[in-house]
Amino acid sequence: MQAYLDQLIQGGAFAGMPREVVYAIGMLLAAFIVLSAFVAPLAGVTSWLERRVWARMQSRVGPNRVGPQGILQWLADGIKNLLKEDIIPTAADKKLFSLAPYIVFMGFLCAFVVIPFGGHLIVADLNIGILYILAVTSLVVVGILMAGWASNNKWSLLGGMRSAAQIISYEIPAGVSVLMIVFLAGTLSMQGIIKGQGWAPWDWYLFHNPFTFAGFFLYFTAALAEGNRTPFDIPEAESELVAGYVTEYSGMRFLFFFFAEWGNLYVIGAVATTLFLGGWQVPPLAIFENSPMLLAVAQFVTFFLKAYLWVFVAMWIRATLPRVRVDQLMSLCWKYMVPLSFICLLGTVAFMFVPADGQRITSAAMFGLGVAITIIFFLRVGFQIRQAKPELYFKPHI
Amino acid sequence: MNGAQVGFFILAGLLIVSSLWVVFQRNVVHSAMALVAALFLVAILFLTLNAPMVGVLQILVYAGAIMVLFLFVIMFLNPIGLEQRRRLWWGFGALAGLLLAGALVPVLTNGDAPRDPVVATELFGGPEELARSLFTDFVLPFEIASILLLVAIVGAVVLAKREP
Amino acid sequence: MLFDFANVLVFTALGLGFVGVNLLIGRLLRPANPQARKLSTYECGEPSTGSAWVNFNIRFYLVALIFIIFEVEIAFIFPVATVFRGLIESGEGLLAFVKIFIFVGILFLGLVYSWVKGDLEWIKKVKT
Amino acid sequence: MVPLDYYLILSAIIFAIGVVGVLIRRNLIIVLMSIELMLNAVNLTFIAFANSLGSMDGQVIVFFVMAVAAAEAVIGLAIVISVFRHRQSLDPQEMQLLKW
Amino acid sequence: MNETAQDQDTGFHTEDMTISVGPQHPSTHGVLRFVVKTDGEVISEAIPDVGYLHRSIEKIGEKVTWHGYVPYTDRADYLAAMFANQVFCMAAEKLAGTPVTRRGEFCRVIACELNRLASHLISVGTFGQDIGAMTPFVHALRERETINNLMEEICGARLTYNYIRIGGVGYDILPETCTRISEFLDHFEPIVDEFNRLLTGNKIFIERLAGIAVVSKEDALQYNLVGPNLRGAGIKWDIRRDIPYSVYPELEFEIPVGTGHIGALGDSFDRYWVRIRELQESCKIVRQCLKMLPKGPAISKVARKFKPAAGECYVRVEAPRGDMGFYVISDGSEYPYRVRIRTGSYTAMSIIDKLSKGIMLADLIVLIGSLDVDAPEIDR
Repeated sequence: MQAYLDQLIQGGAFAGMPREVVYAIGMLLAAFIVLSAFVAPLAGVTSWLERRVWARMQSRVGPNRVGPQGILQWLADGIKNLLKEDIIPTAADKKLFSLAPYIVFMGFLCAFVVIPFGGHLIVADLNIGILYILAVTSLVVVGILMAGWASNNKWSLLGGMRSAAQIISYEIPAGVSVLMIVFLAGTLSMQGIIKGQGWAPWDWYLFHNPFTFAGFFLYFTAALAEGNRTPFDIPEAESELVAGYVTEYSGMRFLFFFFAEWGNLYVIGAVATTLFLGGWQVPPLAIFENSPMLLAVAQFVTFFLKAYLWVFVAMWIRATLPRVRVDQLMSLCWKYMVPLSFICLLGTVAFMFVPADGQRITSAAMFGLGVAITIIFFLRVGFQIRQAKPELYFKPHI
Repeated sequence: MNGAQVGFFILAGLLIVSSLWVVFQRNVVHSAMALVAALFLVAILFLTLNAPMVGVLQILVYAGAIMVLFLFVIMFLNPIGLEQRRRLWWGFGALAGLLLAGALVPVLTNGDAPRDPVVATELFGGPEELARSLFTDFVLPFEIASILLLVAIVGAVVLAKREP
Repeated sequence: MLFDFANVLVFTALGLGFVGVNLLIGRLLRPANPQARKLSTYECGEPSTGSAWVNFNIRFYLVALIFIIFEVEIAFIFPVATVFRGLIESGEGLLAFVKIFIFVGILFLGLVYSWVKGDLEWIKKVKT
Repeated sequence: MVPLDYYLILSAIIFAIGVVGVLIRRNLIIVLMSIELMLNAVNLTFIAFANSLGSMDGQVIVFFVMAVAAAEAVIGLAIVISVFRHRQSLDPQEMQLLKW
Repeated sequence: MNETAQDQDTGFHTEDMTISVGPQHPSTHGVLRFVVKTDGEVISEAIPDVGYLHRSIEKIGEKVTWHGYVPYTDRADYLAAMFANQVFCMAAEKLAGTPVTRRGEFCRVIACELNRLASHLISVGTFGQDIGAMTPFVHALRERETINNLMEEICGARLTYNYIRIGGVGYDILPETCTRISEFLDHFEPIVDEFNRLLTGNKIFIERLAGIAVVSKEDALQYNLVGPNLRGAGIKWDIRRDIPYSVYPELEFEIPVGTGHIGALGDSFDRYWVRIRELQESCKIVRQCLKMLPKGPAISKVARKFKPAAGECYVRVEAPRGDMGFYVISDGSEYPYRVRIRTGSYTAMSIIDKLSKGIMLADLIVLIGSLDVDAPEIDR
């Protein structure tokens, strides 16, 4: 982006303006576009889509009134929450109570600085990109703990504690899985990691070796836990803790927590795509050669679809699984995932000594395995769908 | 005074205010939150000093990990309202602080480091440079650090052992 | 590089500003009708018994202690990871691998220790 | 460019604030937090010097300081809990016994 | 030093937190309250506090006629209204010596077992939801909706039926309704398998249930658990079989008991599993009844001014939540002299405190769900 702005300045587009001002305006504009044209609609549509997908899986209809197929439901929800009375309990610590949504939202939004949208579409390709994502997402813990404690409500406190314990614990397997890829890529920059892979699935780090293959699932599981998603949604387990750390929140403040949660789903998908699934890499077709615009669109679509696939998977998981208990959650992390992730890390590092030919054969074999697993999975899903009986009287329309 | 200096003074002012909050807040949780803010600001200062890697690790390790532990322990012990304040101590402390600051400033600013920074290369402060240093000059401390951390775990486990 | 990080600052500011502006707009639009009942703490419809700010038994604070150590460990390995490929190419890979292995191995002992000591159990098995 | 001295003066001030915190507060947790503040002031000095000397050593040292700070926080807080367990107090003045 | 030594014995005590779970809590199954003392998340005490849903159903019985009281019994446990209808009518019939027509008996059994299906579906569905599985809940309610449609066809009501009357049933079951019921059973039996695939076989679900809140055989008897809770503890006791009433002796069905094949005998999973298998058994019973349904009137002639002879009786049936008993005293007048209802959920409340010691807050929810307590039935 800096290069582009420099070009404009050189071209005399902003005559008489100091360079810093141009930069600041450019950055603000970029951030604003990302927030209002991508993040906000994305989080909103994700919330709607989750309800729709969920409803279909449960043979219900789901929100379908506002806009075509109810796609504008999120706007209606937003306006509703905007008009809701903002209640801060008298017993609460008012300062921290009102500060918490800011921190949670800020931590979530900052991740979008380094999330690539395409080959050149990225706000800032930091040379420490992936580490930066780990750092800002860890800030969310502080916000959640703050919300839980400041509410002065027992359910909130329990929820905040659970959430903090869970997020910090799962940060280890997530961090180590990321580390695996950093070893392979030799860079922390998001674009650098993507460039280290190819468009073809067998060039993805996912299929690089058995350890990264396992690492992907470790990462995805840990990310679900960090995002407080089912089956790890114990911090806001509505059947146990009423609403967990957001029990006392209402209106807009409440909304921001969930804004962050739904938006965070995309961050999970995007990071997984960047690290393991080849990011925005598209096949080097002839039509892309002479049309950079088309290339950018293709890259954007590729990346978005790959990332959103995992958002969908997260929804699917949420509709399917019950939730685990706190101690089960913690022992899953510390007794299984942490040791496993370290084994995978050392395995990946050791694998780097394998000569290039061997690596290529392994990738091909892993790709075959991945295809086989996918086929088996879909056969299984098909079996379940065929077994599922149609409704007798009750037919959900649409 | 140019833009960079204005930025620095804003950051420095915020940092001093939040540091004062850490020390003078009555509520421990507020203190901890002020410390989070202070650490965050220090991380930003690191960035302005061409140390992005250290800055991000500062957030990751300090704000994301150490402060969470602090918050846990605060909520564990709930020490609100436990503390007794003594006015005498306050006067003494403030005096000591002023004296120390007065003594430190000349010592620090009298060093013979070049006042104008060496122009940094593109890679300076990046992970690669850091790793090169870590693997060449600081191998032994690197390994010893792991032993230090191991000792810390063992110590914590031993200390926390006597749970009811 | 500073330009890149300035973006982060802008995002931070925008994030804070977005929340702030929305809350401000909300303040103008939403009703404000506080009542003592409404502002009381929610405890499933009963008047709450005491404050939530008690000495809360966080059983996993030990887990938090261990977490910090591992977080620092990860922080140490991250820079190393970026140069590892180069080290392999220059033939120093094995030595570096051994160094990393020792580093990770020593810390792993810590996890094993606390595991053996039973500190990874959330609750000691309750007899039923 | 911001001169080196500015950073050094800033870190001196922060360090002094940390020292004041250690001296006047009668709450072990805040004392520990003040120590973290002091460590950060030192880190800032290191980074500032590293920048002006053009050497990575300062940054690497900060790395180790972080490791030490983490270890310090872990052990320090474990001790705080241990003390609280026996004395129901966080006042450092209560810590007069070498053994109990 | 003495003082510190003493400290060492007691160790570091965190304060117990007193939390009120309910009345407005998502998973207390109605307005039910538990005053829970927790140490962190581990419960040290959970005292049930009942009475939020008290509607004086027993007292009302003294003020309305015998016929007029039947609709009120619906409300005693609105998830299983048919059973309260039946047990009250049985009591009245026993006091007055009124015969019940044979077709009426079969209609009663069909309606009751369909109601049992509906009630158990709610029970296992909400149980899944308590543990965080939303989809099984909606699937269960979807099936229950079909049962409600059938009920509507049978008696015109979906929840509070007022179907069983003194001397028989209010409306005969029409032949086309019979076809629809058997169609539904054809559809429903595989659904149970699907439900098992979706929820029962789930590893997380099993982990959450197995070995939690184990009720020993002795405790089950001591604390007077009834119904699936008792059978879950491995005791084969079912009023339908052991104190037979209506036409149950003519029907063939199994009585599922807890086996402890996952976790311990009498744990939450066993109680849940008994309910699931009772779904299948109820299907079997309804099928048999549909086949055996005799011709004839659905209700015998009963005087409009129903005045049973003075006397008292205690009648019990096997409701979805176990032994439901009505103790009715008649003084020979148009109104019952005294009605007393004994329900399974109320007795189950007593064991909650014992079972909840040392389990976690999340397990308390499992415990409440697995006992299938139902606030209207507790408070009446």
